[in-house]
Amino acid sequence: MLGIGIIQGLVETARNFFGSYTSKQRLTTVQFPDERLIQPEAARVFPFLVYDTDDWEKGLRCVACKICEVECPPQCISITKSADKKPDYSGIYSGKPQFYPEKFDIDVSVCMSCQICVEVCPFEAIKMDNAFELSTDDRFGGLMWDKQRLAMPNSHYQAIHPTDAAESDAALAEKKAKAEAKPAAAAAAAPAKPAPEKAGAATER
Amino acid sequence: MRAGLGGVMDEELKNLKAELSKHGVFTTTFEELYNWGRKNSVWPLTFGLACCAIEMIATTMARYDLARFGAEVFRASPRQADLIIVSGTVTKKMAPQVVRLYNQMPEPKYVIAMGACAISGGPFRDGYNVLKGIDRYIPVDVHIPGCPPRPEALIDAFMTLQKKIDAQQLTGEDRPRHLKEDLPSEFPVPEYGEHDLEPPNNAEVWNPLKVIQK
Amino acid sequence: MTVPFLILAAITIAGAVAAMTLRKLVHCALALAVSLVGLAGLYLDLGAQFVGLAQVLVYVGAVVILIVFAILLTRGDEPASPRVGRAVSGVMISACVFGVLVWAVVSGGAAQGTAAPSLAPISDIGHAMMSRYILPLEVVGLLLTAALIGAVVIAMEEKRRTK
Amino acid sequence: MTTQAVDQIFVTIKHWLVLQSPAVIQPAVSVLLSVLPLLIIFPSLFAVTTVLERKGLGRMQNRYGPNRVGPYGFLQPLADGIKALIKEDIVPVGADKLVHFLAPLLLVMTAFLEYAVIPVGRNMVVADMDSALVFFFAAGAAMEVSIFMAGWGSRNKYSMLGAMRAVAQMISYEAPLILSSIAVVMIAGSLSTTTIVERQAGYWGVWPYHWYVFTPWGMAGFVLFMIAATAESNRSPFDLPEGESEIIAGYFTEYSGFKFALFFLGEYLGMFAISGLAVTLFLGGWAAPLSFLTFIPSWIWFFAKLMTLIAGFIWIRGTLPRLRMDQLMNFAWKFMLPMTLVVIFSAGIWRFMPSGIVRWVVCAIPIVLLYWLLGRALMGGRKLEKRTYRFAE
Repeated sequence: MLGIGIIQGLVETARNFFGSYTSKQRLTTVQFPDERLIQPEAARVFPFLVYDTDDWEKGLRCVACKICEVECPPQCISITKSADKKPDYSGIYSGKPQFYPEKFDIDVSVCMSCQICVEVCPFEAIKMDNAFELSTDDRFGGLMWDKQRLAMPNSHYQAIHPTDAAESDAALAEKKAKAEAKPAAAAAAAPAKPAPEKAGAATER
Repeated sequence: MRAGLGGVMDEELKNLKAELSKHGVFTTTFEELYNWGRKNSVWPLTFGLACCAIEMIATTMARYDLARFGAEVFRASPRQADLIIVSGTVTKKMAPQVVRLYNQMPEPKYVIAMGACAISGGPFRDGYNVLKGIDRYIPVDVHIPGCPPRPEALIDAFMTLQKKIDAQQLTGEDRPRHLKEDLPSEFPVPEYGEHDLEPPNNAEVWNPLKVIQK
Repeated sequence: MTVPFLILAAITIAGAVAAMTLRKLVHCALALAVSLVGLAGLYLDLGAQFVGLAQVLVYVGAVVILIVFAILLTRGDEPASPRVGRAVSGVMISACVFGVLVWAVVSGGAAQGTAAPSLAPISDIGHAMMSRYILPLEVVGLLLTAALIGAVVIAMEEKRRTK
Repeated sequence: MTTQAVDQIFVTIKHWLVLQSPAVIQPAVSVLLSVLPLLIIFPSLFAVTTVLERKGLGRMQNRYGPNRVGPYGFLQPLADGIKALIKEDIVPVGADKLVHFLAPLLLVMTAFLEYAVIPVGRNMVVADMDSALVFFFAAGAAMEVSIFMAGWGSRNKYSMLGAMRAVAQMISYEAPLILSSIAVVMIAGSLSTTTIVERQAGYWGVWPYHWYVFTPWGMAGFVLFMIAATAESNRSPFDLPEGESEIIAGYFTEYSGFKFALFFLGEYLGMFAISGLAVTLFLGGWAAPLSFLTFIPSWIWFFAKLMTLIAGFIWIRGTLPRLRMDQLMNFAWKFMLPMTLVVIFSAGIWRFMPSGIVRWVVCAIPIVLLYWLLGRALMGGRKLEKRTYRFAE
């Protein structure tokens, strides 16, 4: 009959209206600055540089290998490699001194959050952050992030991406264990049987 | 001398106001009312360009509800809009239209550049067909990085804009652009040249950092 | 010759003059509307409430809107070039109409002197329409119905042809 | 104070104030005191309605709506008003300056004129004239002229299209609007709004038996009147004149700042006025809906009924999508017009039959029959089934 659809529609909106006072189903708004949606663990916005220990400058894992700079599709990363080497504060390079980024800039006004820098980094040094309240009226100062702005402790990574962080930490620990086991084993085995150990090390490599 | 005096007066006025509001007396200066009205009634232009526009639409929907700030009145006519959200890739074909829409808006007007493409061209920065940031032609108030930014990020930008409006003073050197008589409210609309848009940028609003070669 | 009469008459005449002299057709139509509203004001001033309001409803609400619509649909924005022949014929026609009106007024109501202004209440008009003037009313009604049906038929014909 | 004194408090105050003033200016004071309250009350009602509408629409769409400006967002219209005042006023270079300037003023003026004949309470009407209804519709006709002026004066093709749409729509829907109120005039035997309200007075037990909405022709007439009123005030789903998706903002595309606010105001004032007329014609005007509620002042009842109708407008707006132009015209001429004619016919039967249940049934039959027939014809055998989606679900 003519008009039945209109009445059905009116009933539905009326149910929405009155239901919004009683049911959460009919009032789905999350009032953003006061309430927040829980972001999924895989949520990502912009990269950050992981550091260990308390000192952001010394503890940076990054060794300025520039792989991410090369791989970045929109080319928003710019790295200047240091001339000298710094001691291994983060403790993942088994005490060997490493190069470090003298400058590490990411232009977040260009970054497209593709996460390729994270995928290609061999040192677990760059990860994705999920902070999104980044709006600024400063076009150049606010959107060109330098090393200091990018540095975040590993605990931050563990907080925002627990699963990934655990994997990353396990991988690093394994690597470290291997790296430590090698000289130790070599030292232990050296007097007794030098030849097989060398062969083993070679295969391992 | 005058500026110094004004500064002292401002300071005293603020102290007085804080004191009064402690005692439950609300004082409203004209400037506060002006800024309060402007910041709480920012009507955006119904204008979307690319994928960021989808996030902009999502922001107005039930889950995020931009209407809470009194900004759900998306006006289709630039004459009635206060804010243009440049949401997405500005191609060189579209840039003149964006500038024209901005010109058609009445003062005071604001611009939010949403997403990487609108700020800098983003991943298409090196393309032949994409404008490398809308701030080459019109003055942008708030930039939201992200590709695309989350709806919450747009709300955050909106609140940043409100804070910015609230902090503006109606007199003095820091007064907003629309109150400076010598500054224009319209900007030249670029035209298609032989190789690029002519002019490639508007020198009045485009103040890039100078790269100093050492 | 009271003050309201003078004001209303001035508005009416000014509107009519503007409707004749203005260059843009739409301005003329709006000036005509002003003139008609002034006329309605005159009716109201004379105590003929129904006639005055019907004047606004019919002339401003329908006739002027019709004129305006015709202008809109025909792009009549360019001012027509004035021609002497047209002006002469216009003056002649208006003179004829004016003459007829003067004759009607002189031979009709004014001849009986200043009769007491009949404040026709609206119910009297209704009674008159339904009793004394029932036949003309019905004829007019029939005519309008026929026109309405004719318009519908024309519109439907159009539709069938486009199919 | 007796209930009657409270009911008549504004009338008494006005009389007292008029008597206080010198005799020479007494007529002027009287007019001023009648008009001024309307000039204050209805714009403030407009402010309240905008925020309630935005919040209500929000609730219908599962969201909050404005709730951050002031307590519960109720200062939102104030902020909008300040903003509109300080906005730059743009007049396009090619525009007809005078017409462009006059259009919003004329719109608001005519909208205010319409309130002159609406009784907002017992003895509370600005101009109690014999042909009040004709006055109302005459003022509405002037509104069309102002909308045309806005569209033409802006010299913008979208404004022009919007104005043409608006005028076509308003003319089309004026016919059913007037015809459905003619049924009331036939039964009441008067064009005066106060008389129409008086004719509906009286109770049967506790029920307001004489309200015209409780007759078959009155109920149908009320529904048709409200539909036509929606179209007349350019409200959704008949808001084609400002269809954003096609013609930007219709006839006020080129208006900014305060002039645009005036258009906004005019639209709402028109809506209030026509709702007030609907209350007067069909819902017993300022009378209380139940006999034991008469102690509440009449003006409260009038505004309560008015706000109920406004809530209906908002509800409809939150529910229905915008019509297409041909659907709009078809609806006006193929459905509304025949229905209003049969309503008049039914009212004629009502006039001449003795009262009783038989009269009720006899009067209802032609209306229901035509509704059913028109429904069948217009639906054209189409069946509305639940739509299924292949990929979405």
